[in-house]
Amino acid sequence: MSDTTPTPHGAALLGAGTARRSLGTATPATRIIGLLTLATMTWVVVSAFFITSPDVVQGDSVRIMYAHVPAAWVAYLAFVTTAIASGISVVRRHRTLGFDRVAGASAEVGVLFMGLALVTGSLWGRLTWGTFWQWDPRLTTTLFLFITYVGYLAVRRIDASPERRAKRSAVLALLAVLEIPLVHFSVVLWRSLHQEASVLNPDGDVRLDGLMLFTLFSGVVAFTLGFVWLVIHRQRLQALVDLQGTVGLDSAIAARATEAVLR
Amino acid sequence: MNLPDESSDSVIQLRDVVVAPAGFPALAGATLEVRAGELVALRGANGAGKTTLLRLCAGLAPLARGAASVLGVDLSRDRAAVRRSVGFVGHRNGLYGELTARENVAFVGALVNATRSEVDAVLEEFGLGGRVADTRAVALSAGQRRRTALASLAVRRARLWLLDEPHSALDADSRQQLERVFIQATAAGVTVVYTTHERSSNSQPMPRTITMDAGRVVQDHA
Amino acid sequence: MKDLGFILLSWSVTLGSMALLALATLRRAKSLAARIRRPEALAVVAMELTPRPDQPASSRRRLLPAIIAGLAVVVGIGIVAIFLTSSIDYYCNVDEIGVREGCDDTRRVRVQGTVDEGSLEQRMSTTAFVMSFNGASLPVEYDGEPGGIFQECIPVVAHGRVVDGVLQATRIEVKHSNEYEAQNKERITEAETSACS
Amino acid sequence: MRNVFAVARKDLVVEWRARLLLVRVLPFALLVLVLFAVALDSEALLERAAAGLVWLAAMFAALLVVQRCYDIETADGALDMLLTSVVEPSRVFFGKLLAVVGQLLVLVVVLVGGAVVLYGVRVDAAGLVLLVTTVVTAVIGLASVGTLYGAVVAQLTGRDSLLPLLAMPVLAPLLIGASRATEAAFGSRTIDLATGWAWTALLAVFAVVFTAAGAASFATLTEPDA
Repeated sequence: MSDTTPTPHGAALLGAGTARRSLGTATPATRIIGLLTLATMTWVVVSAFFITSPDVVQGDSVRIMYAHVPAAWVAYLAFVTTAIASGISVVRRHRTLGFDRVAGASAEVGVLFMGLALVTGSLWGRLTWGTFWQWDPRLTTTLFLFITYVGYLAVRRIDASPERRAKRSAVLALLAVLEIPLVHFSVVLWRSLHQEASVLNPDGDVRLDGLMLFTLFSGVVAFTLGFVWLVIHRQRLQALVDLQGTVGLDSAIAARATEAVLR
Repeated sequence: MNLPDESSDSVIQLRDVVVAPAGFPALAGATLEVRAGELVALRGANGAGKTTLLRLCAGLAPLARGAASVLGVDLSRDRAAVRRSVGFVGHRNGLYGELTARENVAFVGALVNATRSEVDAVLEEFGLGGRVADTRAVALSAGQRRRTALASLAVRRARLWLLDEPHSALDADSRQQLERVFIQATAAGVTVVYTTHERSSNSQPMPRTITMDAGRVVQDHA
Repeated sequence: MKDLGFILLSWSVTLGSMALLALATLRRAKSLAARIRRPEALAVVAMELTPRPDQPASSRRRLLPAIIAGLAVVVGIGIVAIFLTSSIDYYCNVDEIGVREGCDDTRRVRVQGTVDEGSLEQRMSTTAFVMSFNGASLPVEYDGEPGGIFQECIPVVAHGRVVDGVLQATRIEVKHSNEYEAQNKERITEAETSACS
Repeated sequence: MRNVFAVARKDLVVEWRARLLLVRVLPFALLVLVLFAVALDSEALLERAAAGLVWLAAMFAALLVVQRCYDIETADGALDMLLTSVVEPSRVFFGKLLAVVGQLLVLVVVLVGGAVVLYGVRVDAAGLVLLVTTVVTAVIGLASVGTLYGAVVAQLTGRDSLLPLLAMPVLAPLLIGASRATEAAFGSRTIDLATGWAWTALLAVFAVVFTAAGAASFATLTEPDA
């Protein structure tokens, strides 16, 4: 059982880097990440729409793949990040709230990307399978994963002390991440309508055409960069909220002191 | 289990403690020391921080700032150890309504491996013998419920009792019985800290009275 | 044209929601930072943070998560119920019909196989074709026109009941293989010869 | 161990005296069975879906039992008493788990009986062994997930709706496994006994994982903060 550290005073909460610049969430590093995201994303869109050719069987609908696969990948990455940050915040005795903020920010972005993977996958399914949705192991387990993390965010949003929020959500995140292998291998375990993984399949063969593979790969890079940018900004946003609480606490203590003197 | 340091008789030591559940400083820099065997009444208006101070000492509320140690254990280090050694009764009694007075005490007894005769002896001592012992907690009077909760602390042999508003909703008779329990307990070396919102009382053993306001200790009369 | 619409929709939803989240984050951070920097705003912060312990939390903040959670629960119950009843159709390969337990002709099955080359026929509103897998074949009749990229030489999953050796399908889905190839002339011929061999 | 039994015994006595299982949870679960029968309205379909419906009803009822097992601690502030006592949190978890398992066993036995009467399923000797094993492992899994997630939402606002939201996706594999194994035990033609036993093994793994997770995280979850 670990006790959380008292919240540090004032701007120290945001770390050394923040004290130097104005209070905000952008730094030169995040600006570079942001620009890189925009550049790679532009290339992916151009390549997905104009440079790559249609697939032999799927035709043009393969162009959805270049958004669908990276979105799903980033969602997994986000949920694993949440689990790792939560694990650290449980194990460490002091200054755990920073890791809790990273876990929360990462889960928020992960839920967005998982939702995008479901929407794009459903549109792609209508074009190729002829159906928006199918109660198939991969699709169903993915939906369960999505709901699990919606529940995680619901627990985080509840009015509780930051320490209680951190503890309970950390346990949830560590349990939820167990579902990810189930989702990924559901295609192999059960017979499924969803195709098996093309790149990360057990045989190690890559079943993709050269330029298509490159476009998909740059999609993964672009989406991952976007994820990093979003998580950094969102966790700093949460830090600002917590800072507001600390600064508020300082003035509230002062206010209570005058309250006592006046009486 | 961390036992209190026998060489020092200081049971509670608080220095400039701040406790801020949900950002509001319920305790805004309180300082207090309580010695073993003392009977302490915490007085103050609603929102003065009495309950929070009790919960802090019981290891139930996290320390935001300041230094606090209870029964020789640093609260910022091992709240769980503090929790295991103090006895706490909130404004609700913490009883299971469907269980009888005896079953409630016996449950706590079972957690510390107390024997059946020990449980019966404690019940007798707290005026809960006979038919009262076999009455379900929901059907007991307010005073009997309060005494059942205190009997649970006694059967655990807790050396520090932290009681939130133990006098509330009690009639004159029950108050007297409660005060008799306090005399017995302090005589046996137990430290009793309780809160009350009454301005003054004619309690028989005059407690050391501490007045709180706006999250601080403002007056201390031994 | 439907294809293009869906593709554009996919991409605009993806990029749009990412951009929205990014902008919302920046705006919120800006307003928060402004409040923390201005001393007079801090008083407001202190005021906001002064709910006495006895005061109940505002009902809106308690109600909203409850409503969201309630909706999600209803959806969850629906999903579990549908998944349980839907997976009753047993999944079989063509060569397992009548052989493997559960794939007999008394119940609804999902059969997986490849559409035989030259077997596709449109009779009035019915679509008939033969599907095979691992050397065994099964004639299929489907009332209507299968959607998606249904064509010959493609793996499909047909839902239905086997009556007198013919699968009366109520639903047909295309199972896409995990191979992706760019479309160009040599490859098309290559694919056609290899797909039905 | 004595602490574990003390907590379990206390929970069961409280539940028995309150008669909640008898007057609310059991009728609710049986009502679910009856409503499904009315809604599906097909003998053949019912016989095939019987196993799944039994476990679906069991899951809904289990969530009620779990809510209740934490509500008895918060009704009169007994949780503060339990926390400020000498008990190791993991022992409280095992005690509560034991009490929930006990109640759920009664519940599932009644539900299976209901399926036999209402849905006309038949169980032979070999099927009975599988059925008993499945019920025990699945109930332990159900109870461990329930007790763990019940602790996650205990004392939070909106916990009534949060618990199903959190527990349902986790329970889905258990629900599928238990339904398949029970289907095999009911002598369904779609699934043989050997496959049924394989699903039961999966259920056992599930139960072990979540019991261990609950015991490990209970202290963190019940750490008081306000």
